[in-house]
Amino acid sequence: MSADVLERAEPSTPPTFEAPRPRGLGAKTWAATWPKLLAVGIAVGVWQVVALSGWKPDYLLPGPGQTFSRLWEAAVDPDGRLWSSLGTTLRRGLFGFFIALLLGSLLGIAVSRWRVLRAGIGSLITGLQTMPSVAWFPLALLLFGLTENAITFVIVLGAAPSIANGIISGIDEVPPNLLRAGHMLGARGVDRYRYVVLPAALPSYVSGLKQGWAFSWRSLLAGELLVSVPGVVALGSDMSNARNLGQADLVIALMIVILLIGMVVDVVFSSLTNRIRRRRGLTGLDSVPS
Amino acid sequence: MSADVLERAEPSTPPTFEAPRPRGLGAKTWAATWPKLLAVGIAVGVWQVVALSGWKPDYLLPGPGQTFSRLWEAAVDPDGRLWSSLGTTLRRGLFGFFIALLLGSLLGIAVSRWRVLRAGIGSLITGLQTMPSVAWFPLALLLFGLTENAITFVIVLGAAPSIANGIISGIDEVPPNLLRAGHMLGARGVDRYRYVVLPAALPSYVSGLKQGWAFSWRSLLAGELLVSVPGVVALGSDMSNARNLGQADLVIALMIVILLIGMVVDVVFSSLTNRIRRRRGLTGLDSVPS
Amino acid sequence: GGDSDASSSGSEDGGEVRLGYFPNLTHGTPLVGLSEGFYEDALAEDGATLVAQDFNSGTDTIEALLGGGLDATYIGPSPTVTAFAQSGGEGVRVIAGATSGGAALVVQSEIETIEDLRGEIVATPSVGNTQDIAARAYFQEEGFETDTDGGGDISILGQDNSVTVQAFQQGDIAGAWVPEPYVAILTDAGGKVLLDEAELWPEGQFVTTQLIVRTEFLEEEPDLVADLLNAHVESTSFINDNPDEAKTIIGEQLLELTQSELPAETLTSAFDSLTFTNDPLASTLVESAADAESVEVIEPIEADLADLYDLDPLNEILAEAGEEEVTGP
Amino acid sequence: MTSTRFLRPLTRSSTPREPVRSGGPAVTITGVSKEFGAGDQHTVALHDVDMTVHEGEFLCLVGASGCGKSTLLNLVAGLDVPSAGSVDVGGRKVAFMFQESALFPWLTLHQNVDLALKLQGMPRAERGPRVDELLAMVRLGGRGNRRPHELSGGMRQRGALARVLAQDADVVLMDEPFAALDAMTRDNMHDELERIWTEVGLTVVFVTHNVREAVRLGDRTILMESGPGRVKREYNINLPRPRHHEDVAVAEMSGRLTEELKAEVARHVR
Amino acid sequence: MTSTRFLRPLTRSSTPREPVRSGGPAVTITGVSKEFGAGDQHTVALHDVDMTVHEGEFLCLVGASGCGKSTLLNLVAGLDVPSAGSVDVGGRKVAFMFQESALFPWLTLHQNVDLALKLQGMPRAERGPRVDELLAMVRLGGRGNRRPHELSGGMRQRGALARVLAQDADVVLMDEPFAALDAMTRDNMHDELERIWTEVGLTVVFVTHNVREAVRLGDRTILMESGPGRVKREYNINLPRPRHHEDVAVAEMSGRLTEELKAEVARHVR
Ligand SMILES: Nc1ncnc2c1ncn2[C@@H]1O[C@H](COP(=O)(O)OP(=O)(O)OP(=O)(O)O)[C@@H](O)[C@H]1O
Ligand SMILES: Nc1ncnc2c1ncn2[C@@H]1O[C@H](COP(=O)(O)OP(=O)(O)OP(=O)(O)O)[C@@H](O)[C@H]1O
Ligand SMILES: NCCS(=O)(=O)O
Ligand SMILES: [Mg+2]
Ligand SMILES: [Mg+2]
Repeated sequence: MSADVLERAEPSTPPTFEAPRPRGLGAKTWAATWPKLLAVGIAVGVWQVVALSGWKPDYLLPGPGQTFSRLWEAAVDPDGRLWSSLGTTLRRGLFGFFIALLLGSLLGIAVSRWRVLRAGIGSLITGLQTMPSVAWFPLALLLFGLTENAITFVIVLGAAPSIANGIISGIDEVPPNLLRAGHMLGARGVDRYRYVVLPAALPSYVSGLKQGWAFSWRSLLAGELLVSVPGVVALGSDMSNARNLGQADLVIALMIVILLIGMVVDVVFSSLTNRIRRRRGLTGLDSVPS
Repeated sequence: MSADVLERAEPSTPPTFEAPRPRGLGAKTWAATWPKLLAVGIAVGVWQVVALSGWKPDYLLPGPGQTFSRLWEAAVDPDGRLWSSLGTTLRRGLFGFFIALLLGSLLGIAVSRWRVLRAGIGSLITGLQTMPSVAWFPLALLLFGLTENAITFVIVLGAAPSIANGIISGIDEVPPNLLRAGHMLGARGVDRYRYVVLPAALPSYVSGLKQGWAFSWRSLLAGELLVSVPGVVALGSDMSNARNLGQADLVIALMIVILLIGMVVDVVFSSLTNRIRRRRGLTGLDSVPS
Repeated sequence: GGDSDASSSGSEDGGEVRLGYFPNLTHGTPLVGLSEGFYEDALAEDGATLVAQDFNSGTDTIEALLGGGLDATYIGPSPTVTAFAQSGGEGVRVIAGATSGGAALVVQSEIETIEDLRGEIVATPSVGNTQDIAARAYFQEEGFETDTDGGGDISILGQDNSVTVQAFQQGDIAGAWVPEPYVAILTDAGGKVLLDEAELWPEGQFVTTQLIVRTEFLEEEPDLVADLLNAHVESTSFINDNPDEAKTIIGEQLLELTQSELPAETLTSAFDSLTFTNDPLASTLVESAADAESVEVIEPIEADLADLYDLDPLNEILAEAGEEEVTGP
Repeated sequence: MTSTRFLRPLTRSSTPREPVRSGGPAVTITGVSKEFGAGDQHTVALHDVDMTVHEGEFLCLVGASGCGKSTLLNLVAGLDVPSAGSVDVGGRKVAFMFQESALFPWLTLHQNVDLALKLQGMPRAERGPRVDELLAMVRLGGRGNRRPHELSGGMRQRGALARVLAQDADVVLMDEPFAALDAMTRDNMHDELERIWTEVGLTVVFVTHNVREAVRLGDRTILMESGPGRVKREYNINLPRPRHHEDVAVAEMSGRLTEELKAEVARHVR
Repeated sequence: MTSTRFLRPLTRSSTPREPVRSGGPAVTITGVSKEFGAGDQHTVALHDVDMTVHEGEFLCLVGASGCGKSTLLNLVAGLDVPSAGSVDVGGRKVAFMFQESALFPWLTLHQNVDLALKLQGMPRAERGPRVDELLAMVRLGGRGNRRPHELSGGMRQRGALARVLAQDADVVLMDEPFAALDAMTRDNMHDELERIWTEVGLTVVFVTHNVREAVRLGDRTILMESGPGRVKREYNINLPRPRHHEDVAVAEMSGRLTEELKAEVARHVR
């Protein structure tokens, strides 16, 4: 009925520790880069093989060589037309996206906030989201005439519903225990959104913004066919002209440009969400051994 | 140092209870319906006022009366053109969406699963998503000629990246504790996805599908504006013909049809996510008094 | 329609005149006129400035014009008719012709006769477009049935010109009834002209592009309209007097606007099939509209197409210049 | 409820006084029932519960797992509405320390506590020192820059305690607040909680499974029975304060209470 | 590890036998350290921990909140990798009952337990009765159709226990499994756990803050010290089984152990 109390050796002094140095930036960058290079390598390789195989004539399917030299020409062209097209389109895209961001977020918050609003127009948001951008052209022209605003209008109508839906679903998935904790802390009304709902919904919101950006950008390229502002060149109309004149190499070159922009946008948004997620311990599949 | 033990009256027999009857279906339906009716009422009212104000001539901005009678005519037209267009477009849309669903989900799972794949093509997915559908037409025609498959191809390329991104972000947000629990239960490899990752990501995945549907549908209508398959009528080409022939009332009528379809799709997806969420106790803002 | 918004009616003192055109060979007149500064110079005399606006689609252009976002534009006959009919004969007026000719039915090399097209696909730019109507009317006359859904003896598909070019190159379609420069592009791609639309018209002339204005603009700003017409006539003369230089200018302008360069031979061949003229060839438009009704692409037009034309200002200018006057339908 | 209340220093060293059991009711629960679900999911969590918590009282709730304790606290907090009956807190400000910690994962520990102060309108300059004081009190000084997922289970619970105390509420509901703490740390927390309760005149409703803890802290302990949850008995704990977990009197009374509870629970165990 | 192991009935009434303390090591922890973060977030959670858990042993871990107990279990479970040293479980199947329940919210209670069986390849026909048996054992019979959010905190913990037992692992890690249970229910769970441990010959590593619980259940108790987490002392609990929570011997030994622990902890409290 008595215990053997086994005494163990006791370390004499508490040990001291040094913080480990974080992993080198170079190694990190390389780990993120080589798979991309490999992917590009494979894609270009396959393309080259298909092109060389003579499956289709090269005016229909130009090879990488021809396309890249066309892209290079356009890039180094002294009148810088590609760059100014790109500049115009990016500026419009960003501007439209930010307006859509604003309106979409407000709309999403409002709809998630008021049950009646959700019942009334919740579904309309998806309805609007499925409307092809060309359907808005007549209205855009009526409201804004031939101005950049007409393009912005088309972008906003294309992207805001997606952003609204993103924030609504983010808010719907906020864990109830956090909402309840916030409520008990006295976060009501605007404070509830500011301090609880929006921060909690942030990761899904930000990853939803990628969808919003995609909608903006696609609406924009469609919208640029609608209005060309005099003296201003833009990617959307360049693309349509290249298509109309059957210049397959230029079409592909412009597609590459669009892809690259999309990828840059992805890197920005993804690193943002990753940072947000990691800070709150949402390490996804990294939390388990694979 | 002693306690007053206060004895309280003890209920003689444990009470029995009847389960409450669930709230009437009628009342529920009505609560979901009246705000929609009100919203439609307001929208049509404003439209009517603007139309009556003579701000724009009615051949540019027809009023609701004219538009709805046009819609009605089209709906009851004995040759059923509207219905067959609708049928074609819906069939294409659903078919393309399901293929996109399949490919997008597999792609998303693969990218979330393998770190190298994510580093290699993760950003490409968003890049593809931002590609306007028209850019794919040359390739679609090369691969499939002037067939329905060309249209399906464009839908899939338009929607699959969005679906993939949706599932990736859903998976990234699965709470680590559930992943770890699953791991300890022995859910590895495919089982991990089947029993843990996918069920956990389901609510955000399903609400992300709305975005995927919107991309499919818009790509589809954009595609139908460009390409027609002989002998087949479709909503997209009807829309473009109506615009080309200056039939503003028909354009708006078709927009209403598109909106309605989008809203029906929303109701389907939303009720699905809501059910999924409620079953797991994610009651969103309903969990706190407002 | 009433547009009381001063900022968009564009003709205050020192105001703007907004002129639309397409970056397209058949719009050689505005391309040359803009490049040479004819429009700016003419408008400057009335203290107005020019805002030139390029478009990709007739539909958008018409929506912009009727909506008050544009004062005048170069455009093809079918959008003109659409706008006129849609607005109950109110919205637009043709004030001059610009181009004639330059449309043809191009077919794959193995097609020898119209009969060979039976059961095949022929593409047009879009349902109800000028070439589409010409195609339908012609095939109907030749005894082929067609419908707007692409059914019938010959499938007529209205589809984007870019799709047509590729589909033709791939052999997915047997032929296409298209305007320049697509005639030239398709011929380059191994096609041949089975029928030049010019053969169907008296003297081989039919309207391809014309200058139209908003009716309101015509009524409120006769001086500015006269300025536009002066520049227009000057540009037409320039092209006809210096065809080689004009061709070069047009080529440069197109490259500037579209970043895509037509091969020189294609440009030349297309250019040569066009006639630049101030005559709107009104009767050909009226006939085309009648064809559109008869092939049931459009509903019967209630307004009188004679009201579409207001050629007096043009004729005044032509008279002054000692050129032959033009007539309405 | 005045805006200066939270300025009252917790570290003020005052002689311990007897609890402010003014006798006025702070929380009145009358005929409360709570049901969940329908059909074969139907559960009666609470049936006809009457309970009064007095102003300044420290009330402990004990009862079998699943008997409705958390449900009852939810109703008092206003987070849920009773199926029948009424709950009245007379407009008092209620704070709630949940059974699971519910710290905000996007905020550091420091920011979590700070937010509670900010939401009461405390000026920024005063908040910093106050947060540090609270964190030191729960023995988390120097951990303020950690996020919840970087803390151990017991640390999160202490963080939640600091956040609840930051709220400076009139009524504090605590749902097994110290379940994840080792004996030493728990004793510390008991001392701190008792001190604050005495000084500030809080009303506390404290759910625990640890009878010794109830005897250590409470003025009164209510035993709930389950299936459905009802008030079964109540016990006044008339031991003088300060008490200690190791006091013989505390141990003895805990023993007696445990016996009684076990007997009660055994009679009704489902 | 054979596929028939889980068929062994838990309800088989066998005479309690002395624990299978074969002496062979089931878990060997050698020189393990674990650090988190960098810069001013840097934390040394464990430093140079050596520990052996014997086959069939019931080992309890006690220590101050935040001393690294959960971290250690994570390392044994293979959910995390040590910064230094090694952990060897000799290919044994390890089950883990987490400090927070981690039931799957998309499954009912029944399905949660069922999944554990399914993932071991038990045929469907056998699973149903087995799940019912396990749920009855944790006193949740009839609650199988509830989802986790419809259960009380203690019910969720018991559900997690049923799920862990369903796994039929060789080594079971339990992180404060009974912290949210009332005394009665906890005693029941103790009895059930001890019975299964005895019958099946499990190896158990059991984290608790309740010394009485450690004495009630364990063959051996290890005291960890914090800042950073290290093994401080260990105590053999040489009391004969069956033991009961209320046994005088258990109470007495708990008292002594508590004293020692407090003294230890007090010396190193941060
Ligand atoms: N949202 C809910 N839906 C359905 N049933 C619920 C819900 N919340 C609680 N219950 C049920 O109500 C009863 C009381 O639960 P409660 O959480 O109040 O118990 P508790 O006394 O806090 O138990 P514990 O000590 O285990 O935390 C339980 O049977 C539980 O299953
Ligand atoms: N993911 C992490 N990131 C950073 N620090 C961590 C992490 N996990 C644990 N820690 C730290 O490691 C130490 C040990 O934590 P652990 O959870 O193992 O404690 P514990 O002994 O289980 O405590 P408790 O009894 O409170 O649950 C703590 O200081 C904690 O802050
Ligand atoms: N009409 C444009 C369609 S989409 O590319 O924006 O989807
Ligand atoms: Mg509870
Ligand atoms: Mg722990």
